[in-house]
Amino acid sequence: MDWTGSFRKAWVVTGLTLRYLLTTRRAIATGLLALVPVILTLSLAAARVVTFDIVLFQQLMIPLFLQVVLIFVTLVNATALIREEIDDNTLPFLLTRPISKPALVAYKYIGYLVAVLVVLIPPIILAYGVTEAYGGLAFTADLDVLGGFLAATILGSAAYGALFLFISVLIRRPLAVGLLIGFVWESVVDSIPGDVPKLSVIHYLKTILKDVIAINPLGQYRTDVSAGVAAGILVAVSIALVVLAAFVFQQMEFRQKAG
Amino acid sequence: MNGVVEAVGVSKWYGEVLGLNAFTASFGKGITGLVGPNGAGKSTLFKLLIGQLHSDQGKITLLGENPWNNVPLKRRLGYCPEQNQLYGWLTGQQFVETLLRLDGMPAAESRKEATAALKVVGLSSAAHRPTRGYSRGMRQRAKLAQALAHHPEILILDEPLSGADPAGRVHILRTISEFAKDGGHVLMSTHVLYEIERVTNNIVLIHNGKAIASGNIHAIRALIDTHPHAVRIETSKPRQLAQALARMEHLVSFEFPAADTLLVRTRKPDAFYRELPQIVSDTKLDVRGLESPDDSLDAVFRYLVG
Amino acid sequence: MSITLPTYSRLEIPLLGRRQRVWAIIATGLRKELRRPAAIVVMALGAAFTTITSIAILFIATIIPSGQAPNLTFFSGPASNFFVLFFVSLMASVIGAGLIADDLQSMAFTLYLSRPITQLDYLLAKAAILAPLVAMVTILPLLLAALVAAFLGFFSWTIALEAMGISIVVGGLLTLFYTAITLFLSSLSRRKGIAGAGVFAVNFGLTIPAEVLTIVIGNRSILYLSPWDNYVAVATAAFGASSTGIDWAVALAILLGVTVLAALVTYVRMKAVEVITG
Amino acid sequence: MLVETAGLTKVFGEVRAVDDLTVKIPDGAIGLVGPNGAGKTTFLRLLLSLLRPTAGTAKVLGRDIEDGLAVRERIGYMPEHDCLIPDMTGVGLVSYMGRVSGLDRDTAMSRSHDVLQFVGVEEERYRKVAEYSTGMKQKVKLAQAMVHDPQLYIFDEPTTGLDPRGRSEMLDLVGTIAKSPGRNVILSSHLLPDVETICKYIVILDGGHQIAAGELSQLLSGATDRLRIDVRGDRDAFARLLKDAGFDADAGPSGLHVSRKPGLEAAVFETAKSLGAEVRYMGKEIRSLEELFLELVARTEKPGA
Repeated sequence: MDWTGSFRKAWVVTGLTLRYLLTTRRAIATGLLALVPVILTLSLAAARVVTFDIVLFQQLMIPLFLQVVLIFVTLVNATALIREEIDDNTLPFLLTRPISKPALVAYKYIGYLVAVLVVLIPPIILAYGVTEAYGGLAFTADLDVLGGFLAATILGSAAYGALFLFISVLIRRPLAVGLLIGFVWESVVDSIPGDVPKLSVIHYLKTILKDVIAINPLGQYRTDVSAGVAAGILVAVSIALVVLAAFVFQQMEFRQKAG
Repeated sequence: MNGVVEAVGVSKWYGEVLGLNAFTASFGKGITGLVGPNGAGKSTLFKLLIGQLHSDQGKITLLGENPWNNVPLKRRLGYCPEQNQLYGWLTGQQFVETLLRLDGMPAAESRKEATAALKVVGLSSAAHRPTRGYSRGMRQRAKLAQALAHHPEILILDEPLSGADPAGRVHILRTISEFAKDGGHVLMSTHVLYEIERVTNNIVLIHNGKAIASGNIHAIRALIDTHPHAVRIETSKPRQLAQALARMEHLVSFEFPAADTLLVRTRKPDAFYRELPQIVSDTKLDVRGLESPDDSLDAVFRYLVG
Repeated sequence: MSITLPTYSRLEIPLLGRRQRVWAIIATGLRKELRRPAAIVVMALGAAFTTITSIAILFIATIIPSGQAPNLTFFSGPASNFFVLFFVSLMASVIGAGLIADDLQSMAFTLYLSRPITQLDYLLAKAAILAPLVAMVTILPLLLAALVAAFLGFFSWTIALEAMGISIVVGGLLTLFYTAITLFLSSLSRRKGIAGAGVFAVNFGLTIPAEVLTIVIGNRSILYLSPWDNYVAVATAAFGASSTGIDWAVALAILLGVTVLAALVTYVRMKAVEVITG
Repeated sequence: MLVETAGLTKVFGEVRAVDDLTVKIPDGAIGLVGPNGAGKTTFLRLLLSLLRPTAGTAKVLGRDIEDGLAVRERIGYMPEHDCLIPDMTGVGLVSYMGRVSGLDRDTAMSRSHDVLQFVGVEEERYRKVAEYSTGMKQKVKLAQAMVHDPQLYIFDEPTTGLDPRGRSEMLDLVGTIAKSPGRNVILSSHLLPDVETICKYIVILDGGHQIAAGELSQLLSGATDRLRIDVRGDRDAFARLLKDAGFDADAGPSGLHVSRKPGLEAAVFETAKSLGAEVRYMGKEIRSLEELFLELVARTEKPGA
């Protein structure tokens, strides 16, 4: 095994993916959406809202950031990785290089993860900073909240990304299915009784937030796993889905569009 | 089994649609031209060779190895797909450079090699423009550059000339010839027969997923020589000439489409051409022109494909 | 096989005008949508669901004793039916997202442009395809609810007819807004999936936080952010019900402003679209 | 005049795609040739009034291109790239395009069947375009350009991607249209033999300028009266013997090239007889459009262009 060679290739594919995701028009759309939390907190501050504090921050970020921004950004980026190259007929350029297909999937996934975190992390930190500054508190005052959200963002990006990547390798119209899962299933699943919520990503993200954060609007959230277990499950599921995607991709054949 | 490509009974189906059907052929060294109508199976063959498709039946090898999911083999081949899409957001230089680095080449070296490859294909002046603004001809050159840049042993080119302007065609063909002269192998497909005749003697005719003729162009010419020909002779005395030619046994018919033209149909063209100079110079008849619409690769293709 | 060439035939009649050309695009587009299984399912589900829930909301309002005789204000309930928001997003992404994006993807846009129509004709035709379909969840349920209520005698026909008139205006406003936004998103990318996801993102990315914030801090002016709440404000005002806390005139201005802006940007963008060929 | 331009200019950013172009193109079958980036497609799009010129004016069929609708009513355009709506049937698409051009429904349907018949799309016309082969798609593209019976046809690379049979069928169709009275054709192509087959008049563009224009026969008439002979056998010996007999023969890749002098033909057959060689072709050496083109373009080639 030639480690320096593999590392170099990983670097190139990751870089190429990053460049694609961050320098094309899609980056403007996802970036704008990711900025909505910051804009909201800024306008709350500007409007001198009395109740604007760290609890409000959480009440705002859970439905907005976790259930809309995170899903949209991961969906649009993760489905682009393989499916758009297939649609655009650019895949042959990569597939005729000495790099195995599973490695390609893995490196692209790493590129994706970096790209979405670049888009998602700064706004959440900024929004948090604005909240604390408005309350006249130190930046470190509610580090548990920030930590919880950062963990949820990172794990959520990993899990949603892996899920959407897998879907995009399996089917031709991944965005439609992704929309249904992301916006419909993930939002209604909480109101289903029994163990059904455990079949969603959002359940584990909320579990983490509930466990990590001291002042918490999720205090009453119904869950029977701890933050550590939830994080472990998300990581395991992400890895499993990426491996599955790589396996399917390895066996796939690529036919150009008729012509 | 020492050919560059060996295929024995290879079949590939897309559901019910035919890709290749018990395709058997062996391609030798140097440039090989693949000729066949649309949908004959040329692109399918190429995709099998670069390991993008898996054959349903039969055995295919490239440089002696099975190409399906064969990673090390990829270093030895360069592929130029038929489609014109590139990564529009990269410049030509970045495009070739990135792909070179995926071959495991260090950054500095790949920059140098990419610049060199773009120069070879004549794209230096546009190297630093985003490829989304490239014309079809420029895209062909960029694709060729990425196929060449890592100095592969074999180039697989799917319609490398389509969309290029006349100057571009000449340039691309010259590049391909030079690559082959330096010991490389080339497989290329094209629709424009007279252009493939300029660079190679080896061609394979594909039709309906099968190789219907392959080998030296002269062997294929021999095929031409055995199928009936019409020859148009321009002469001031067509009837006298017809009388003189009448002693050839293989002639089928004479026609006089114009006052100074004789149209002869023959079953054995090679014999006809061999005997003609003798007769003309013996009878001292004035023959001003001679042509046959059936004496071309185009014609043999039509004849074989029906 | 060789082909024989029939003779080149001439057209003997003059061409029809621009209106018929635009109509051809609309009619063909509508027919195409009405044959697509995905579109049919969404439309049927959407129309049925929103209509049934609207009627239900109206009945519940009349059954619960409020000390009021049935009047026009009762109709603000079905007009702010939350299912409308959901289905309007779904329809916009299933039907609307591909209207322009597909033409850009297949490059058929060039084909349209080579015909004797202008870019504006093209856009108007596309809008005219989408608008009636969107209206099936924005206007139709309100009309049907009023009709059913009048037949059952819950309202007098005068009130019902008046309600239907207002419904057409108010629902028309919402229809226009979503048509413009969807076409704008559809013209941005040749991948219709992204346009579809964009509709969802715009709707839920604005409406959810606005409503959450309003509940938490009690300042209702945040609702101006949400297109849906702007629409509800206009609708309740139009039916004469008590205000939702934001000024209907401002809300109307925001909705119309965004509609016009989206339409304008789409138009400018389509004028600039250049298909690269070489 | 089919097309008349005065100082027509189109600038994209820093690129002057069409640069102060003043041309007068007569009616008939016109070939438009030039290297990639010569501004052909931009020029055609200007004529279709799809682009607004940066400067200058142009008239197509006597109508100013400012009046886009009137111009496009009279033009049938067949773009180079794929442009068909994949989920429509062939006949559906063509009649639809007819209606968008202003035909009524019934006429559009009848015309659509006529033109599909003309281009040779038979039973396939009821299938979806997505399932068509390249050749079939090309034919539907041609049919949609014909449906409203325009006076001017603009063909942008109509034979790209076609196999030899498809190409000759397409050229037959284009040729038939070009020969119809009152119907004009502008054919833009890189395949110069195609242009030679169809067109009587050609315009050569390079760098947004017209570098040559005129009747094809006149442009090509510069060639000296030479004979090309395709010899099967010892070609070099053949050339040597002809030279010894006083003819200036030289052997090239496409055969022997000899200046015509009296007695040449007889000498050719004499030589063939003595060498036992075969004469496969003997005829006038036609200076091809390709040679002219390469020569002209090389002359105007700018460094770094």
